[in-house]
Amino acid sequence: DEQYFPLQSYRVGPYAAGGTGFFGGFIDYLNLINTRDGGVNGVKLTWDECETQYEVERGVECYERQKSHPNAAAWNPLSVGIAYAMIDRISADHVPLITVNHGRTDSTDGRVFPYVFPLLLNPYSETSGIINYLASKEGGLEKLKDKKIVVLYHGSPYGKETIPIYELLAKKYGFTVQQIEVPHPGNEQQSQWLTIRRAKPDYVVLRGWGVMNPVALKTAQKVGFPATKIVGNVWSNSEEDVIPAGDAAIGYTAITTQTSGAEYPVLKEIVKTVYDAGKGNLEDKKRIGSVYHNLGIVNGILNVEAIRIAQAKFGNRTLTGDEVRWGFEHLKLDEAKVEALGAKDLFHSINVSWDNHEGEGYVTFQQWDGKKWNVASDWIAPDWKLLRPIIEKSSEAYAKEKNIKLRTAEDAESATN
Amino acid sequence: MPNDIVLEAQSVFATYNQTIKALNGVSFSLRRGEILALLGSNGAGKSTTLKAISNLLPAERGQVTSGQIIFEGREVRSSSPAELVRAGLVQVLEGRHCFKSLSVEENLVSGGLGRSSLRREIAEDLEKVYLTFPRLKEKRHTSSGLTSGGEQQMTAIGRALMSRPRLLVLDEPSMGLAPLIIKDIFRSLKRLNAEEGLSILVAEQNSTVALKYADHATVIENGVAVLSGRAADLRQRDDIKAFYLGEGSTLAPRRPAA
Amino acid sequence: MASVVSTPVESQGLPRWLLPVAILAAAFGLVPFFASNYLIEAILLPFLALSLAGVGLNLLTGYAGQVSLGSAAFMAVGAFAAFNFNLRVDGLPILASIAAAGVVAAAIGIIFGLPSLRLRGFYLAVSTLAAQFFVQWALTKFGWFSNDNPSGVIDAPALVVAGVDFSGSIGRYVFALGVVSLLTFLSWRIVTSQTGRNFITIRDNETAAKVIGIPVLRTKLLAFALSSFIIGVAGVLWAFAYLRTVEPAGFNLDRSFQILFIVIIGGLATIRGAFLGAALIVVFPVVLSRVGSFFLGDLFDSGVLDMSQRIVLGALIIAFLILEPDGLAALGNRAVRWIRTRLGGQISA
Amino acid sequence: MADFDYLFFLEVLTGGLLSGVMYSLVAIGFVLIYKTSGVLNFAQGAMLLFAALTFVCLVERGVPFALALIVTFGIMVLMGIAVERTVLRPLVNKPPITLFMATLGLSYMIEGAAQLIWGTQVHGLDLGIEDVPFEFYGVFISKFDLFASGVAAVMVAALTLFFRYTRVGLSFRAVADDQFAALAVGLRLPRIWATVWAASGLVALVAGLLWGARLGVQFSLSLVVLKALPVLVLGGFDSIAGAIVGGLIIGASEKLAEVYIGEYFGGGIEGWFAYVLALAFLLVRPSGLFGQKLVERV
Amino acid sequence: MLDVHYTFSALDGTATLREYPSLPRVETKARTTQKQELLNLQDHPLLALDDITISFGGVTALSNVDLTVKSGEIRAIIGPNGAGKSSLVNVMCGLYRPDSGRVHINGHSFRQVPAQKAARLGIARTFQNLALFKGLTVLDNVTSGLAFARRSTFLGQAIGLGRARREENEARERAEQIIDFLHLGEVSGKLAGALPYGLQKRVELARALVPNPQILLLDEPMAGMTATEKQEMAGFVRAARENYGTTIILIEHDIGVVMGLSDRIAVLDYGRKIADGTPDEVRNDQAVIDAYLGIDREHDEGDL
Ligand SMILES: Nc1ncnc2c1ncn2[C@@H]1O[C@H](COP(=O)(O)OP(=O)(O)OP(=O)(O)O)[C@@H](O)[C@H]1O
Ligand SMILES: Nc1ncnc2c1ncn2[C@@H]1O[C@H](COP(=O)(O)OP(=O)(O)OP(=O)(O)O)[C@@H](O)[C@H]1O
Ligand SMILES: [Mg+2]
Ligand SMILES: [Mg+2]
Repeated sequence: DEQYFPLQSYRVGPYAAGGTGFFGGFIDYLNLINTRDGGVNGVKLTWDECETQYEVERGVECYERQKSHPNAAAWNPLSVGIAYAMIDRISADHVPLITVNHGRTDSTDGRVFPYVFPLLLNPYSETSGIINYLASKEGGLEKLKDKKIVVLYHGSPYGKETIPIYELLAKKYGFTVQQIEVPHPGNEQQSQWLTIRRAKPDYVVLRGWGVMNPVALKTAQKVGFPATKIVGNVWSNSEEDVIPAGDAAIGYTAITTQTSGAEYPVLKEIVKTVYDAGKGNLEDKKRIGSVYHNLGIVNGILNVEAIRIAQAKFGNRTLTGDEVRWGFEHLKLDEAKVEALGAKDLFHSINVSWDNHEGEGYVTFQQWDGKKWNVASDWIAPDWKLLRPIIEKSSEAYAKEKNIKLRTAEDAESATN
Repeated sequence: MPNDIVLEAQSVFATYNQTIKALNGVSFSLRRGEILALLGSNGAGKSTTLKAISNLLPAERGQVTSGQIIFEGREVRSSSPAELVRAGLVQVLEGRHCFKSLSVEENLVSGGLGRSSLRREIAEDLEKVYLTFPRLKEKRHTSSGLTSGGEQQMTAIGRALMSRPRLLVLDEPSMGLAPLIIKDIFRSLKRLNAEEGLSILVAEQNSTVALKYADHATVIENGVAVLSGRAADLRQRDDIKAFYLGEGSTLAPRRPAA
Repeated sequence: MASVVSTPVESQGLPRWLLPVAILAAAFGLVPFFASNYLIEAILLPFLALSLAGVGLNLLTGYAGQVSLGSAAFMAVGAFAAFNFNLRVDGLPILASIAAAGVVAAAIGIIFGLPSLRLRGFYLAVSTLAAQFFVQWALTKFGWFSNDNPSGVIDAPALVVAGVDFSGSIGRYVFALGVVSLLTFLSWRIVTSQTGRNFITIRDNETAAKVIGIPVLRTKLLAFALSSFIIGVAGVLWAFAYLRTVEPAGFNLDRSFQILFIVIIGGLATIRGAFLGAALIVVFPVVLSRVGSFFLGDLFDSGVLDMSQRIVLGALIIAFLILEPDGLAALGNRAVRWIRTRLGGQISA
Repeated sequence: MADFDYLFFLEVLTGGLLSGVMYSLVAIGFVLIYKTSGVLNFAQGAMLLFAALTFVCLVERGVPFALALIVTFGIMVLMGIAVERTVLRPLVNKPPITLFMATLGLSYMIEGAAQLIWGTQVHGLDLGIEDVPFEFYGVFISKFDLFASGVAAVMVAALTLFFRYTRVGLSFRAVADDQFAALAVGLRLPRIWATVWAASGLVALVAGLLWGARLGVQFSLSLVVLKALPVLVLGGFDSIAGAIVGGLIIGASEKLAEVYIGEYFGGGIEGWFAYVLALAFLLVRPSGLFGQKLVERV
Repeated sequence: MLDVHYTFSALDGTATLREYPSLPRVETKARTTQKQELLNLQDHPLLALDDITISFGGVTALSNVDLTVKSGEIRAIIGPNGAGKSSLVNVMCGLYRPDSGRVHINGHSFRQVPAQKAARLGIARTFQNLALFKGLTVLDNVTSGLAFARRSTFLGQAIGLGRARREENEARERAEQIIDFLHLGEVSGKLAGALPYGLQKRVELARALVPNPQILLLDEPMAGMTATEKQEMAGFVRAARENYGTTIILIEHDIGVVMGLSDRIAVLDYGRKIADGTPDEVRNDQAVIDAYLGIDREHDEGDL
């Protein structure tokens, strides 16, 4: 028996650094399970990679190519564009699509999107998490009143997605928010930062992407805005985002769902069983334990555990995509379980249900000291209750547009072979 | 005296695009200090022959498929056009080909650059060219693309002279020039020919002039050299008179004693 | 006079229309029954959409001689316009939405074509980048275009024409093929008519065209309009028939270059060149990547393979340009001629 | 406008001018090649990436700074020669669009090679110049930007002098005008092209280092050419002085536009504003500020 | 010594000058009435330049040039290189705008002739430097000469509506007639750009002739041709005038051809008109001899 992971990876092009880290971590973890445990309950994990260069149509080509392979467990493209193009297709093919930390916010609603899982975090909860963090720094949500926050966002749909949420939270907590766009790709930000300096905000939230991040930090330094007052979002939180900025990044903080570092038991095991055996995926060993690598590992844990949970119900054999979907919908890893997996403090916990596909992930914040990230906060919970109605409104509209019948809990319980 | 031969073409075949045959065996030879005229009607292959001599065919997607062209003992195809210019083989292209955005004087200077002349030499040569073509001196600072057709032709010839050629190849130099200027040019060429031993190969439609100044002539038809001989002899032939000189065009043709 | 070694393709043997008709018959009659899902979804659909875009750009660049680097923008305009027509005008048939989208793209094309009245060559080419960036910006900036989708992504509506649903993969293929065939046929008619010749006259010699009385300005704008119309419809196919969901970022500069590649590799000023070029540009990377991962997948990771493919693709493009600057279409002609002469030689021998 | 913040205006202006110089640095590389081939070299961005990546990886492997600089330059020269041999020479006398496509193919190859050899990681690059602002009459000015401007000024001066006082400039223009005639006149196209490509490799190296220090050395470095294109259009494709002046104008006006009129459009207009500005300008002067006018008559 | 290789076709009969077929007629009403008028207005200038001055950046290319062209005549303009001949033609067809002076054409008076409308005004021209559409076949080049008269839209042409089809057929037919007339039938399917120079010139003439223009401006149509070919061209020019009364303005450096062909000759030098008259008058004008013709050929034979 075997369970297959089609990997639409990208190791070339503008986002190669993220791709190599993430898919490296994912593969390392799958390797660990195979080598150490002989697979998941005897079911071997297999995979192959198809290069997408982060381009949608290459992702689609990969999808069509890889889907002919039997026993697919789940798709993990790590690209919003590709994920979008796959939603119709995977819904027809009944295989789950995992968009960890990214993807369509309203796909959190499992009633409308049975096969899509934006695990751990979606853009809305991310926003709420950031505001909660800033509040904790100020000493409580009520202290946010009359504070001024600037959001510097990437000029793309991704960057703009959270604009209404910031507005909403600003109204709710009484702070002012100014949202400033940086045109893609973001290699010039002089005017934006001059505007920021003039606005004298208490914090700047950086909702960046790729090269925009180091340039933001550098330009902030250039206009004399302190990095300690800048908070990055989940796509502005990697080593690749700060290293090019050099000293300008010291003191910069960013949100994350998984901490960096190689000290966690699961990473040590990976180093021991995978890298020391010469099977490690990262070419540059220094990148072991980096943010993207650890995200890949966490993603591996989530995928593998979903299979394990589904096996408990359907038997220790190769599962169908729909059965794996069931596994994801019962993916509950509390802190004890996370510790048992050797990932204590690597990530907090997850609690996915048939209608909540995000799983209420906790976030934490890391600060860059010029060499590495240091944890700078406790695990923080976003305000899920506040966000849920907004998400449902959006997903219901989608359901209406597409004539999708809302799924019920019973529908979710059954899984086809 | 084989050494006496500056340029020799031996049954040259050439095609464009590997499909269009333009030359089907052109042969002729040119002695040092001589003027050879190539005659032939439209599309006969004169320009192609000349481009083959300067090894310029590849740049027009053409190639010599067989045969040899020997310039002073070397096969021209194994030298780059620039090396040929440095060796003294310079061509005035059909259709002027001035550097349009360069001024007339810059065009002329560029001819000197081709053989890496010294500044002083360039200045001297410029004066000589201006002496031959006073009109150019008046226009020296005008972009050559804006000058008149004849002025462009003068510029092109002047530019070639600037590289102090030993074998000058001219493709229809008289085109678009006023009669007086044509006469001037051919006279100057003849003078250079006489004084400095300059060898000249000229393709001309204006056969009257060509045959008048040339020592020898070769007639090309359909890419084949069909007739060659001393210019004076050719001038006497009725068929040549009829066809190329336009004299007594209704003369009954006579078969040659081949 | 020079003699051509062998005769042109058309002048002997089978009638000219036979080949296109045979291809069309196969495309409509055989492919839907025998092609795998992979072939349709991953190869044929993008091939059709890009071919059509190539045909459109060829009108402008190949025939009228105006280089444009903003084709992807017009694809985007087409896709988003069709989406909005379909969404906002109740009961508008899908074909009408597509045609209307083409018209919108044509209108935008005319606006961005205005500089061509003064600019030439690379100055014009670079100025068309303004369209590329402006359109992408506007579509991202104003949520209205994507019906306020938080991610700026549009989803394709069902493709229902006269009660028949073309939303399945074969259906979308047939739909796209129908649209492409129709527009290609019309384009072919146009380029062989006086309008097409007018395009070429302004490409080859604007002054002469002006003096013989060809309305230069009008012709240029017409070229922009027609080309943008077709590219816009190609954008609709890309969005509705192929990907089913697109975001503005999908129509970026790389796409514009891809279309330009198609036109030049295929052959400027030939309609079939656009198809040959698109075939090469769509199929070749896929073949390379499949062959690469099949033979070398165990030795190298996918990144190394892909970078090597990039190098190979670049080298191939250069090699093509050197071997046959007139594009695949000309290369094809030459091959056919070569075969004919060989065959002919054998038959007569 | 009593409350107009002049200081702020001045600051935006200065920042814009300094950014503009950075654009110019990239634009000059284009100019060099346009001057001799009449084409836009689309591989300029890839060359920039390649040069910076090579340099930074050499330094990271312990090669001393100066040596790395020399070695990288050497590699760029070799690349120039190789490009001439394999691409330009066989494509002599072909229409510009063909050559343009070839540079696109070239950019694929160079990008592929760069990443294949040096990997796809993101590198930081520290040139040892502090990027901290100092205050000058209330205006913050970045030392790094000043340094970059100095480098640009030196480069422009050197190139201008080179073109003015050597005859090379003349042969460049001749080659760009009519390659066939240039061949016939005896200009050594191979040598000229190789020189120019090597020179633009040097420019790519300098621009790559300065931009690399700003952005980090990574794939996105190749995108800075998009900033240089409107500069080129404005200044004229074939004018070094134009590249500088164009850069200053574009830099300043794009920043001022973003700050002062951006809000009316909802911000983020920098991406296209430069192009629209350049376009508007071209309608008045179709060959840019300093570009050679198209010479045509019948 | 004289070597003859292979065959020399100039010698076997093919070289004799061909008989010229008469120029085919286009049956249009406008044409016949015009012809009627032409007969009546024989003496009125069809085209007149009135005190034309034009300069380029300080260089005066034409200064105070007057010129009249009578309907149906062949009017030559000669002069040294750079005298302003081409500029004069460019003024006539609207490519140049004179600094001062006016152009009168067929009763209309212009400061600058609208170049776009020149074809409609009945003006056609050829260019000194070839200006063919290299990417079109000879037939298409010639057909394009009639493009200005098209009234069908691109849509009509694409779908093939009645009018579009009719226009297309008429234009083709007319173009083919002209092509036959100029002996271009053999190359009619070839791309114009690949033809030898001389033939390209002839294609240009065909393109100019095809709309059956009232005024035909020829800027060195015979440059780069052999004597025979020149005579052939001269024959075409003459035939065009003979058959239609087309008024022809001819720039040419071959004095023999000019003298034989033209009714009146204007001579330009340094932008001024230095002589104007019949061939005989011009031939013997001392100013013309000094500036352009030089001393007679026979006399300088010796100083070679
Ligand atoms: N670049 C080219 N591509 C294709 N065919 C060409 C090319 N140049 C010339 N030819 C063909 O080669 C043949 C010989 O042409 P060539 O130019 O050598 O003739 P020519 O004797 O110089 O004629 P002309 O007196 O008109 O200049 C012609 O039939 C012409 O069509
Ligand atoms: N567009 C222009 N810009 C600048 N100068 C021009 C322009 N047109 C013509 N001239 C100048 O005007 C003068 C006359 O040129 P024109 O072409 O009319 O001469 P031409 O009599 O036709 O000579 P040729 O017999 O050599 O063709 C020339 O000296 C030319 O340089
Ligand atoms: Mg010739
Ligand atoms: Mg003239």
